[in-house]
Amino acid sequence: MAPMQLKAEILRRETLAPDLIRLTFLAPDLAAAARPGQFLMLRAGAVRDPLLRRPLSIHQITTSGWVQVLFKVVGQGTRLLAALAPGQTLDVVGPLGNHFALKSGGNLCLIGGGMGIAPLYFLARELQRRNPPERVVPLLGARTAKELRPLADDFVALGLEPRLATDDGTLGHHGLVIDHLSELLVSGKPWHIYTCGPYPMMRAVVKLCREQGWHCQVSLETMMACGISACLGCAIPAAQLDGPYKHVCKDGPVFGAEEVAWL
Amino acid sequence: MAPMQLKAEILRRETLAPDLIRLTFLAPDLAAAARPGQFLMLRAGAVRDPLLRRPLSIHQITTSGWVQVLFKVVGQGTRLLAALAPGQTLDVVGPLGNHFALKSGGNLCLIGGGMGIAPLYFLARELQRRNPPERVVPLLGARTAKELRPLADDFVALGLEPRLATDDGTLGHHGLVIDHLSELLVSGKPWHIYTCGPYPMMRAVVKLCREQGWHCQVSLETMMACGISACLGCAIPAAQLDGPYKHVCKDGPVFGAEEVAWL
Amino acid sequence: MALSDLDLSCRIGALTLQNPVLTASGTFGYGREFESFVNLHRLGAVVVKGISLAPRRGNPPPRVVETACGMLNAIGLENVGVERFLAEKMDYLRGMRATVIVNILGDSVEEYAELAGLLDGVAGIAAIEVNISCPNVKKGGVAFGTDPKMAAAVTKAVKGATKLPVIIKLSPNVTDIALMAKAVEAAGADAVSLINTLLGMAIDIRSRRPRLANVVGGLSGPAIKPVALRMVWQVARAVQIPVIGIGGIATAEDALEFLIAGASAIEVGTANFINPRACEDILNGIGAYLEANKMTSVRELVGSLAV
Amino acid sequence: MALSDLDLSCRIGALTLQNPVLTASGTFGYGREFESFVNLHRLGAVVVKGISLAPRRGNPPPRVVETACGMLNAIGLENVGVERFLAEKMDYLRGMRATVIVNILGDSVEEYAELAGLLDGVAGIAAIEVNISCPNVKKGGVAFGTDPKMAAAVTKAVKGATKLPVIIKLSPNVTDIALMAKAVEAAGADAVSLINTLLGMAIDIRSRRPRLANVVGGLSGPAIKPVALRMVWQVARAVQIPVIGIGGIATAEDALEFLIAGASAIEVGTANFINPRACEDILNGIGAYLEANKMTSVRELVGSLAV
Ligand SMILES: Cc1cc2nc3c(=O)[nH]c(=O)nc-3n(C[C@H](O)[C@H](O)[C@H](O)COP(=O)(O)OP(=O)(O)OC[C@H]3O[C@@H](n4cnc5c(N)ncnc54)[C@H](O)[C@@H]3O)c2cc1C
Ligand SMILES: Cc1cc2nc3c(=O)[nH]c(=O)nc-3n(C[C@H](O)[C@H](O)[C@H](O)COP(=O)(O)OP(=O)(O)OC[C@H]3O[C@@H](n4cnc5c(N)ncnc54)[C@H](O)[C@@H]3O)c2cc1C
Ligand SMILES: Cc1cc2nc3c(=O)[nH]c(=O)nc-3n(C[C@H](O)[C@H](O)[C@H](O)COP(=O)(O)O)c2cc1C
Ligand SMILES: Cc1cc2nc3c(=O)[nH]c(=O)nc-3n(C[C@H](O)[C@H](O)[C@H](O)COP(=O)(O)O)c2cc1C
Ligand code: FES
Ligand code: FES
Repeated sequence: MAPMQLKAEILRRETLAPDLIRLTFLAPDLAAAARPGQFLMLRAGAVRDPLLRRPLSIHQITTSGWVQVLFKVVGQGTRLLAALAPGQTLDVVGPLGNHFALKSGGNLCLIGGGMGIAPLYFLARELQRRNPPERVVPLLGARTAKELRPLADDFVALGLEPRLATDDGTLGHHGLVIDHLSELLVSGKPWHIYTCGPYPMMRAVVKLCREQGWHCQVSLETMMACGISACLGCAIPAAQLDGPYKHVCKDGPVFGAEEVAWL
Repeated sequence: MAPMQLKAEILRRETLAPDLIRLTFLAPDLAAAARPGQFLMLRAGAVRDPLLRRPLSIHQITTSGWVQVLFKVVGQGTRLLAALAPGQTLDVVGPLGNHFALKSGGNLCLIGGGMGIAPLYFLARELQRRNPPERVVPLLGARTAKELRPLADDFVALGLEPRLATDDGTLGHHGLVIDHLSELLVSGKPWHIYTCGPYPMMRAVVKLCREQGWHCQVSLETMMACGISACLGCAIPAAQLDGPYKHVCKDGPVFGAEEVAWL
Repeated sequence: MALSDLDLSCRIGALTLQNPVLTASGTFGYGREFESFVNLHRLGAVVVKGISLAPRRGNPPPRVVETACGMLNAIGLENVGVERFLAEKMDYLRGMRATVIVNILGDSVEEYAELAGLLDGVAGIAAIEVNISCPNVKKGGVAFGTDPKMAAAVTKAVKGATKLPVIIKLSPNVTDIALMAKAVEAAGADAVSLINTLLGMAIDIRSRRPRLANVVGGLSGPAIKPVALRMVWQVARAVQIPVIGIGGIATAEDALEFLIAGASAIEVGTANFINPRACEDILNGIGAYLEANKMTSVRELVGSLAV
Repeated sequence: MALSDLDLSCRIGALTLQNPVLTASGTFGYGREFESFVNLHRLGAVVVKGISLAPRRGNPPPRVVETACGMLNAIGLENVGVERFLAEKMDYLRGMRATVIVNILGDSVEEYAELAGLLDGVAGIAAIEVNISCPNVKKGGVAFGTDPKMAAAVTKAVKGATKLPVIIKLSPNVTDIALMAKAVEAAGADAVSLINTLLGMAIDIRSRRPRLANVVGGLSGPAIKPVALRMVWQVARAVQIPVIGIGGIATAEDALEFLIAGASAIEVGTANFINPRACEDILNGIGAYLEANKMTSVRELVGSLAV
């Protein structure tokens, strides 16, 4: 599906936690085309500073043409996006990039850390349609309960049973989300892993998957100037280190763990 | 009075007409120090584009420490100022520049065009305290009634009787505010003129004053980078064309008409 | 007056472009990347990503960083190489009836000439733009574009190897850009385009490391427009050949400034990243300005600055 | 650790400054303009507006125009002249216990030397900063700062006329700024400061006239920071004398980038217009960074870039 450039009306702005924002906007064509794992390049308005669009994953779409993004306010770009009120317009380019391969059957595990959870919700919904809920296991981690609870609740509402972890122990396991992986190991079953989150988390997940021979799809982030494969700025080293670079906005953001280098 | 740099809380934002905004903010020290004709250098927040502060005249102050500016939204700087909501903070440097000399006695006429009316209101109030109302005659012009009426009403509320003119004839005289000057001429009295507005208007006023031998104080605008006499960007030619330039932010914004060149 | 009644055409050597809005090399991929945003055949020309003899993998990441109203890039001239470019990219562009200008780069005068020779006579290629902001490997890595003699040598070699119009793309990182322009004009260039990026740098104060793996990179975007415009004005007054203006052009107003300063055409770079439709928006805006100012040809505007 | 426990001092030739935060010439008046915003005695130094032998009235207006994250100025070096400067401005600065660096400019090598001589031995003047971005009237108006020989000649002449430390302020409008720095170092400069403004231009598309009466002007502000930082890094690696970093510094983070790149001190320019308290804010921010990173001296930071 070719990406489009459009002005979408903001329908809702929710502050899920301090600096954790969910924007809902109307973009039926985009909603119809979007697949889990894809992302958008967004701009709040015609400001020249910050200059570039900001990449955000597609968090959710509805059949009524609503699209959602979920993001943390970390700098000026996300601050301007967070300031958009219902009725204002959002400048959107997308859907961009490839998407998660949707498995039917097997044991599926979604491992999300922090804002990496954003694309996993869309993925979880699509997987849940194709698989019995007990076969779709989300492991979700964040810094603190305030951040994690609203996200976790959405997964529960899908009929899934997320295992939770927080850095400060205020919700779920006190520690890292990957600590939950031992449960998967114990099950003795082969798992298909989907993961998105901080690089160290994903690297640990990938290491375990390699040891266990599990298939693993990772969604990567990098600095992006264009998102549309024009600038070549989003290069990352491929598994074969002296080969050509991979480009996250075109070859990704979803990669098979074995395609890219883990440094 | 040395200028200060402060963050002031916005108390009120009024949209007097489309793109005509009046902001009220709390700045007791500033209010105590301000004199009619002085201006402020304002910034809505820590954006880098537009880079510079925006100069706006002091429109009104109250004994309770409120300060008002009145401005037209013409570009990005004023757009950002217009977007400030009550409770937010305004970044202020001021009061800056010299001020109108306040006359007690004589026949005083205030001639304002467009946003040039903004500083004249503060001036009118101070003059009205020192002089019988019938000796303070405001001539006010703007493009259209929508813009002029709210400003004119304020002068009426002071107990003055402004003569009005609009370019489109929707309020007062259909034509230029300076057409009202013939009334002053007819009176046969000597007048002391205060004027602020578009350059062609002020030039015409100054020409008449020179012919009649009336004293005239003009408030000038120019591009300003600093407003605090540091950049030397606000130069304008002095009456003596080959002499040193005048600097609007320091030598002005109020000048005796005879001090500056009228080109 | 409809846009179609306006004469927007401009001449670059023997080549006539239907309008003065081109894409800047390295910001528009090989054209196809923009197929869902822009009608490629409506553009003055598509200037493709810089092509070298052999494919290049470019610099390690991070390659881009945002700066105040601009960005730094150190892509390192990653490209598919001339062979794959001709085999894989040209068919599509021909099919779209795009006017194609191929931007080339090399490590030596000989490489530039060889590349130009390989492109000569290829159907659908309208002109060659020569990026001389590259290091001359044989001369200790000094950029061709910073030395009038080396720039002239590249120009001569390329002109000798092709019948296509040759545009020399000048580097702004020089003391006297008009001198550079005159040198390549004397060496036979059909046109000059400028500016390439300004050399810049950014540091991460937490890690105390450069933000770009390559340490330095090229600054582009609105931040550099004033410098670009000044250089275009200086060059337009110094040479007789057409000048193509580049640098921070994001709106029709920006483009008009360059035309008024003396550019016969302009290239849109970084703005494509932010508004993928930028080129067409700018084209429409130029048309609207001409109409509003009762001009029938864009050439009335070129160099019309009243100083 | 209190700010007072940190060693923020830096050396510029024989001169020790209490901290590395200076004001950039032309953006801080003669100091007094900022008396209600900044404690002048807290600054590393106040570099005053450029002074010439005779007073100058400067360029006609308009003199400034805003650009993307920057501004262009063509003040034209308006100043009161050295005589009035010494008679009217120095008393106040001495009274404030400010460390004063006088920025000088001239039309010829001789003028620079004469000025330096007049400042030599004046109480309260700590150093001279030489603005060489001025046209050499005797050499057809080429800027001193674009030619290593002319720059060296000015440096020698100034050094010969004063015992004060001499800082040469470099122009960025050159191909190789490290070469310029080496030339003035060899000629005896005690330090270099950079960058002065980048030459730029803006056009009003309605009137089709330049936005500055002088047509071209100097670009300053955040827009130029990446270029300035790159040049400071290049120069710091090329010379042994201290480097003072200038260009787009608006926050402590910006200043830290320059220090890490190799600047011993920095000057704050355009930012003073926007935040008149900028110098003190930056000074406080540098202190906080040193504390947070458990450094006791700012010199641990200077040139600490890991490339
Ligand atoms: C494909 C993709 C999908 C993403 N999805 C989400 C999401 O769903 N929710 C979410 O909260 N965040 C997501 N991010 C990260 C998000 O793009 C950044 O947080 C955002 O761009 C920061 O912009 P800023 O102006 O607020 O911060 P800045 O002031 O620009 O920077 C703050 C921090 O964010 C990093 N950053 C800045 N720009 C980018 C960029 N263009 N790409 C990557 N990192 C950047 C910087 O390195 C810095 O550390 C995604 C990133 C990518 C590449
Ligand atoms: C001393 C003084 C007092 C002023 N008082 C008022 C007032 O009370 N009410 C009011 O509405 N306006 C006033 N102005 C004008 C006001 O400063 C400008 O309208 C405003 O700065 C425009 O900013 P912008 O970003 O919205 O527009 P921009 O996009 O910057 O420009 C729009 C137009 O405004 C002009 N302009 C931009 N910046 C300045 C500047 N710094 N100084 C002067 N003109 C500028 C430009 O030439 C342009 O034509 C005053 C100007 C001065 C110098
Ligand atoms: C990501 C990126 C890649 C670029 N690659 C090339 C290139 O391959 N060849 C070239 O001549 N110029 C290249 N440029 C320079 C642009 O063509 C243009 O000259 C410069 O960016 C200034 O224009 P702008 O400010 O509109 O982007 C590149 C610029 C960017 C931002
Ligand atoms: C309005 C203005 C006037 C200036 N005047 C001088 C001057 O007289 N002498 C000088 O050496 N530099 C002068 N400069 C250059 C600054 O000192 C500084 O080098 C430049 O602005 C870059 O720093 P910035 O981006 O922090 O402003 C001036 C700059 C501005 C903006
Ligand atoms: S972000 Fe530009 S090519 Fe991927
Ligand atoms: S505006 Fe800077 S000196 Fe007047």
